Amino acid sequence: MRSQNLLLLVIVLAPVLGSLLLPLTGAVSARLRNALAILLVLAAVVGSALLVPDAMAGRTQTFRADFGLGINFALKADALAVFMALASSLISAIILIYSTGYIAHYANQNEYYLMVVLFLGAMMGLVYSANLILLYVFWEITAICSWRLIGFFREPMQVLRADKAFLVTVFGALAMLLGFVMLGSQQGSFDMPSAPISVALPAAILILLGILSKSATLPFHTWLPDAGVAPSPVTALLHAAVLVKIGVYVYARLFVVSYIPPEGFATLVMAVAATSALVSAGAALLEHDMKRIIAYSTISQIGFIFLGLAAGNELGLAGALIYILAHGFAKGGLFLCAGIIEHGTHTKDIRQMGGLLKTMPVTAIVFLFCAFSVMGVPPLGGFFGKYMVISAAINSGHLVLGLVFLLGAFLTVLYLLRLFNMVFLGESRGLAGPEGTPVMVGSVVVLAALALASGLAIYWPALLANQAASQMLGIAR
Amino acid sequence: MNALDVVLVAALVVSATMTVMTARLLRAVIGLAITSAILTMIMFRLAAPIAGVFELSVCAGLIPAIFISAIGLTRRLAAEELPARQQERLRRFWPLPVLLVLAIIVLTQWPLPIGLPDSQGPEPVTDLSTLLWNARPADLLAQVALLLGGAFAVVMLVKNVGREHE
Amino acid sequence: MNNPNWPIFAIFGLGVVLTLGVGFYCVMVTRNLIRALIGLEVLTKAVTLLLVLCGYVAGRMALAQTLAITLIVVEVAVMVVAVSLFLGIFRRTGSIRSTDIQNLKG
Amino acid sequence: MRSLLILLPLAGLILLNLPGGLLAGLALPAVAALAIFEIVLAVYLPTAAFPALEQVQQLLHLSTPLDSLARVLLLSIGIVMLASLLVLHATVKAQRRRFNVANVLLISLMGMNGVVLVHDLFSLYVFLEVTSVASFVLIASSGEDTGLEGAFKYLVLSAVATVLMLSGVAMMFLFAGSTDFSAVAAALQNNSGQLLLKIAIGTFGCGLLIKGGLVPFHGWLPDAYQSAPAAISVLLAGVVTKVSGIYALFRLGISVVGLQTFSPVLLAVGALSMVVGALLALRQNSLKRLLAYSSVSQVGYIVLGLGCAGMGGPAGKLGLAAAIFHLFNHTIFKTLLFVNSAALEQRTGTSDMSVMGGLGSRMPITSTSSAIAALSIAGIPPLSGFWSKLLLIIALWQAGLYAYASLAVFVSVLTLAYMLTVQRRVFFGKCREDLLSAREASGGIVLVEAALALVIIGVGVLMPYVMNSFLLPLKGGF
Amino acid sequence: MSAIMMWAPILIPLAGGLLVLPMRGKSGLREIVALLATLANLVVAIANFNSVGTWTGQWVGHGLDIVLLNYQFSAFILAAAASFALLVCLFCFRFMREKTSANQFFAYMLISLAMVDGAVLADHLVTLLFFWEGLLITLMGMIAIGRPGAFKTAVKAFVIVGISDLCLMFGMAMAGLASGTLVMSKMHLPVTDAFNALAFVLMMIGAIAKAGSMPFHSWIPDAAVDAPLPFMAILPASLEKLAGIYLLSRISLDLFQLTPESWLSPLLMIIGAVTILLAVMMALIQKDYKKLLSYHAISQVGYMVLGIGTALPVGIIGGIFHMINHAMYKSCLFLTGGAVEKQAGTTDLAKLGGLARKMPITFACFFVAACSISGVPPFNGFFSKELLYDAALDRHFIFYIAALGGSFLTAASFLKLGHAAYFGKRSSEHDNVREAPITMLLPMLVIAAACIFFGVHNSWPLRNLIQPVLGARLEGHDFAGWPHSMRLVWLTVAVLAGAIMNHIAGATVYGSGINAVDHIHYAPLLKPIYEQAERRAFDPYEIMLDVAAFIARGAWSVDRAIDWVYNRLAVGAAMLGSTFLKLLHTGDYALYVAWALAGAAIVVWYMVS
Repeated sequence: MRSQNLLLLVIVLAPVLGSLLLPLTGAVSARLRNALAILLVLAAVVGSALLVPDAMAGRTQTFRADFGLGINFALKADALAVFMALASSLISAIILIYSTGYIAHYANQNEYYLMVVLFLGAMMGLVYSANLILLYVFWEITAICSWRLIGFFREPMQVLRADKAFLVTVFGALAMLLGFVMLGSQQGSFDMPSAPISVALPAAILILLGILSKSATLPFHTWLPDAGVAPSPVTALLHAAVLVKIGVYVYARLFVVSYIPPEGFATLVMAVAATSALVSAGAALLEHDMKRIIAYSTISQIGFIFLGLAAGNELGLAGALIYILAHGFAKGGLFLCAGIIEHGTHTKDIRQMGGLLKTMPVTAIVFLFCAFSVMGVPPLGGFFGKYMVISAAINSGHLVLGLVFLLGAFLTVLYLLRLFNMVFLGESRGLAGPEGTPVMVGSVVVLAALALASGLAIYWPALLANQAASQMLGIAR
Repeated sequence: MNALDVVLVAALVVSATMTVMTARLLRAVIGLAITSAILTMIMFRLAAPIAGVFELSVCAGLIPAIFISAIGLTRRLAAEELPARQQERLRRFWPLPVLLVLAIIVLTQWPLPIGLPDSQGPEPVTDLSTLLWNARPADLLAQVALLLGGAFAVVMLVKNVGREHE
Repeated sequence: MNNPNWPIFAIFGLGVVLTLGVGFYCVMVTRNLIRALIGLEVLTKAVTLLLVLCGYVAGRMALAQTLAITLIVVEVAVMVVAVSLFLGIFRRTGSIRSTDIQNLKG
Repeated sequence: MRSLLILLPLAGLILLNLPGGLLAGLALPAVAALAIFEIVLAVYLPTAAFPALEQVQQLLHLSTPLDSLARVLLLSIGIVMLASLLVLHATVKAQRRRFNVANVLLISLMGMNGVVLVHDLFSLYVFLEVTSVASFVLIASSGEDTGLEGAFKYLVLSAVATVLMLSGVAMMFLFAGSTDFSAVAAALQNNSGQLLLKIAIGTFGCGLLIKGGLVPFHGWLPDAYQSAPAAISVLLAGVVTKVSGIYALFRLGISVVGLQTFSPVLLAVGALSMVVGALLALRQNSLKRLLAYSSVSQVGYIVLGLGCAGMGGPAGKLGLAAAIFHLFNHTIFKTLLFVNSAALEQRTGTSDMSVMGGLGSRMPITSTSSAIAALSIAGIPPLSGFWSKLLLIIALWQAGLYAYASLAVFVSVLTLAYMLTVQRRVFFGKCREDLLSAREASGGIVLVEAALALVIIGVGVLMPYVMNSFLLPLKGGF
Repeated sequence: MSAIMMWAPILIPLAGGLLVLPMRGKSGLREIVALLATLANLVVAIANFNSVGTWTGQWVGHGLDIVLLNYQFSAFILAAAASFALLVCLFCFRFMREKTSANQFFAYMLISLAMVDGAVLADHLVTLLFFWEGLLITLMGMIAIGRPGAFKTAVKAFVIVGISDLCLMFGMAMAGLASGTLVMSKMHLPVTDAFNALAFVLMMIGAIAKAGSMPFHSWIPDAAVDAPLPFMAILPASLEKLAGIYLLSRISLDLFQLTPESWLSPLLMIIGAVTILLAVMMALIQKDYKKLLSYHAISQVGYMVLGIGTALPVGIIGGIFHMINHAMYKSCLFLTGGAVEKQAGTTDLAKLGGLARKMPITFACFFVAACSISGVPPFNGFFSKELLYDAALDRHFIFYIAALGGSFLTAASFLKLGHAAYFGKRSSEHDNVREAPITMLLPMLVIAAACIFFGVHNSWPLRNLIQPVLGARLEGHDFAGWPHSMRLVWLTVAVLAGAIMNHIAGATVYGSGINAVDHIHYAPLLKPIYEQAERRAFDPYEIMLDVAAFIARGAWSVDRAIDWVYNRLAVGAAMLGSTFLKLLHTGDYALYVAWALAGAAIVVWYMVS
């Protein structure tokens, strides 16, 4: 077995198993625990980064152990997986570092770190998984983690929201599981096929339900804004970097790489995504809760990612991947900024805020830059993603849907600037929190810098994304 | 069809009906004993004398005794409630004879396709004690356990409860 | 119906069915716990009869008697427990009505 | 060896009650020793290799006396008995009652072992009755009026079940001339069209469904579970109903009747139980009652798997494997949940969830283990419950029972919903003011909780090995 | 042409901007750096002037490359942009001295310049879009550093321009699909079919919004008040006009073949005509120096759009010529406004007066520029307007009348402005007002001179800079020199004379220059409309926000309805089922026995049948 294959195993198992050590470590020393948590996540980052050369060369690493009934422990690292793993683990690492500042004053920290690292580990497992059931297992582990994390503050409303998120996503996941079972019965194994095979409409729809629920897309989206009651690093992790991307990743993994969806399926997905993008953008424009606005924004942006994936051409796939990356940085930054603001002002209601530009200048600038990226303003990364997915939609002949997304993009500009306006500009309404701790501010600055870098240095991520896109479509380079 | 059989069955059913319908609990228990006695006769008729003896001694003797003592412990209440409940019980139980008659009519007039097995040859073991002791030891052990269970029930539910009250 | 024992099976079988009916009716209808237990006893009678009858028809009287004796013993044990429970209920609630043991519901 | 399982409890019972009470102090250790013996025996009994599910195929003519199904049950009985004892030790302090309960536990143990081991319909009935009688006494052992009420209802329904079963036994006896499983099975095959035999199968099956507490035969079950003392509800929910209802049903289907004859009934009853139980569990204030309805629902899954097994073919085998697997899993996590409830009862004095809240911070191990059990019961991977449900769904799907498969999938959402309700109302949240002084439950209970939680995680995570050793023999059919 | 020279116009200002950005405090270094950067940029622009070259670089893949093309048109725009940047920089040398945010201003200005240079050099739509939208951030930044509260205006500007840029993006993607390439010099699309027409319209929105045409204009007057004044001179007055009209010309001439027959041509012309009239009507009634100018910055765009919209060579030439002319006189006008603001401390016309004596050079520059914008011969504006009149009349006389009416009002409003600011009664506060410093005067003078030069010697810019843009489409015409049609010239002169008479009459009646147009302001029909307009009732931005709010409310109700399904319906249904089942469990064992027997009966019945 080549070392790369073992590396794959390490990337997945280090955070998953290591996370279980964290509560024990926490009993000894909080500092040690934090360090170990960051180390574990960094292991995933570095490990995935080490896989990049192979992925770029078009080589696919695999690790598998057969267990019968077609339920196998099979990992596979192609360019898509590596890209996704790298993006999500990198963002998670930054969020985790931020957490050390944010979470330091709350109870249940052991559980927090356990869940976050386990979450990331499950994400790694999901990304590299090459077996439907294995994927499902990791999928649900993330659901468990997000359930505990959303209810972290333990207030009744938060726990209720956590339950809601859990139930909705599990509902979708179970539908997906049924779809998997149908696929498994069809192909005799739960391994993802190496060459794409066609899938029947019922199975495709069922799997789509799961994907939509996880990605918080209409009509399964309302858990996501509700989950804004979670600690900000968690919302950043869930909404921005990792959780909601699981859905789009699985869409790419299943319906682009492994299976050929039935005729018209892609159009259906696009239509759903368009509705989702528009409805959530509109809702974001009326919402008063800062984190809910950003959450709605996430729902809306996920629609764009789906647009790129469903367009199905190389441009769209690469665009969606770049979008995932850029949106992860930017939205992560936005949520963490929201966290700093919430930390400072102890409210999330933007009607009570105003004039925070004076007391939180760095946060304001970072917020603005991240918002720019989400809006798609160059030179930030979001620009390329947005152009590519819209262009791909037009190229695939979905002009009208593209126009709907254009409207969604308008609204994006409006609600993000409205948010900025209400929070940072105007007269202060008596709430003037201080800037966050250096670790927190540093983290958001890093995220903003990454958002900027993902645009300025688009060449390198684009290389990997393009490799992934062509590999997904089976085009030899 | 043997007339004796019909009489026995009729006696059994009537006795059972009277048992459940009679007003006083004490009479019901006596009815139960009578039912058991009739059953004993049926067992004799069906060539099961030993089981019949058990039925007579245990079901016509022991169980009514248990019931009577229980009723004795609750007699005061039963007597008080009797007149008030009589009307209600009548309302509850009057359909029973009607239903029984209906059932008899239906079951006798509507021949069910019931098949019986052919004769299966002689019984391999006919000695009752061999059967009881050698072929079914587990049942015996279980019976012991059951009786002990009954004893513990009395100890835990009757004796202890009384003690707690004192 | 070719079996020579058919008439016997038919008449006693009818008796079993009717007795079972009586017992079930009693258990379901009565509000008096003792009477319910008496109903259960009637049911047991019917089942004992059925067992013996089946043994008779099958020509397995020894085994049938063995089973019947065991059944009677079991019956006694169950009734002892039942009466103990009944007494317990009576002592705790002062009632022998089934309507008074409906605290567990929903 | 296996006769020891019946003899030893009885011997213990007699020794403990020797005049003078010489050995009375050893009651609890004695039961514990027997339980451990049973676990050891179940795992290491040398007559057949443990991962012998291929024998399921041969079960219709039952060449070996102890198949893996029985073994799984013995293992469950041992584990749950041990858990129940530890809970008993923690919750009942009065020496006399402890002694009495331990004695009745021995009776119950003997009864259950008998049910698992016998190969005779009438003996099965007798041992079922032993188990039931012990259960009545145990449920009422607290002397509370609710306990008496629950026990009495159980007794009435159980008596009805007995009547139904005995009627069936009698009619089978009529045709077989014996009550031995193999003889009855042969008679059933030779007289397949007989009305009386069909009625016999129906009534016997219904009797077992009452004992197993499946909808609509379940009326007694929530009352009995709710009213039983903590240690007893652990035992009841963990094994008693499983052994006396579900195992006997398995046995009837596999060894005697042939599952295919009544698999539609099992499917319908299983599905009904699943849905009704889950719905009823949604709105309960009593944790134990909720768990009882949850039991109804989960037993529905098991019976659904059994029904699927009746469809025959490779899917049927998978379904049977899934049902057995779920039976075991359910034993473990339902026991754990009831132990959690016992822990709560120990510290709050009630199982009423409306007076609890936020105990997670006070009782971390109870809370964590309860969350694990809850997620497992809802079929969330990577815990054990997921795998058995997954296998069940795959089996149902492959057997062409699409509607049942979908139903099984979506009842999981309801399951998760009520389990999350428990988590929310009891553990997850801010601690109530009046509960701030609550502590973690006593050592024995915590030990049980931790051990069972580890079993759940272990079976879930090490599923590959469980699959290799336990389920792979069926792979040929996949 | 070397890659370095190709990139220099982008990189030099960018580097300068990034260098200046951290220079806080009041050191003079940043001004010097900025000046040097703009100077270097101008040098490069001139050096590149006659060279043609391309540069292609791998970028995102999928044909999304960086392609730069330096050719005659872009070189011309680059040079113009570089000149204005240098002059404004020079002006700011003193003007921004005391401002603490000057480092940001210079940085943003330089980066803006870099972005404009990049957009103009780009020969690939995505490259263009990258630089084009990059301008957004600096635009926002430059407005934001104005007076307190300017950030809101910055947001408004950002929203308007950002949304139009999204339209541009969408149009580009469509055009890319239609032509199969994103390289601009390879695109030649007819606008006959609906798809291409939509693409054209969307790209046009991006272009004219950048230029500041209606209905994308409303941030400009706000910015005039809130933003630092040189911002107005550099961005809305010059760089954005250059870029916007450059792109409009490119899409009309190269990317799409806009023909007079196409329905898009009248569309553009209508936009132009409406912009001219409405904006100048608003300009007429303004009482603030900068705000008045800002409305003219909108109004004049109308001429350019109108000209290019005619799709006739004379119109296009006129439009581009007007673009460069407008950039000159409007930046000059803003600079005079800046000088006045700096020296007199206010731009409120009611407080100003009689500055001609105090600031004669400023006034002279103002005079030249005002004559230019009013189209007084022989200043440059006259010549470009004459070309436009010619083209408009060629298409339809209604456009001509609109354009001429615009000229009348323009002249009237500048008479009012000049009268109110530089003549009339002198306010005592302004006794110690002195002429602006030389670094401020110099740019104004240079531009004023250029205005005269471009007018008197219009053949140089037309023949060297503008007519080559059209290339073959010029069909051998030469528009240099005196206008062809004397009839139109006389009409123009008559209109100007009318404007002067109107002003004299108004000033006599109302007694002051500032009120000279009150008879129009308070005319029976116009008065309520003006009042509404002052309350921003017609602000497209506000209307768009209302529309967005309407959409948002719809979306919100959909969202809430879906949430209701989860929170109420699903939960409620489950609870209802649960409650119903709970009611069935009465606790009566007899009932349970009945269920069990019923179940058994069903099962037995099933088994038997």
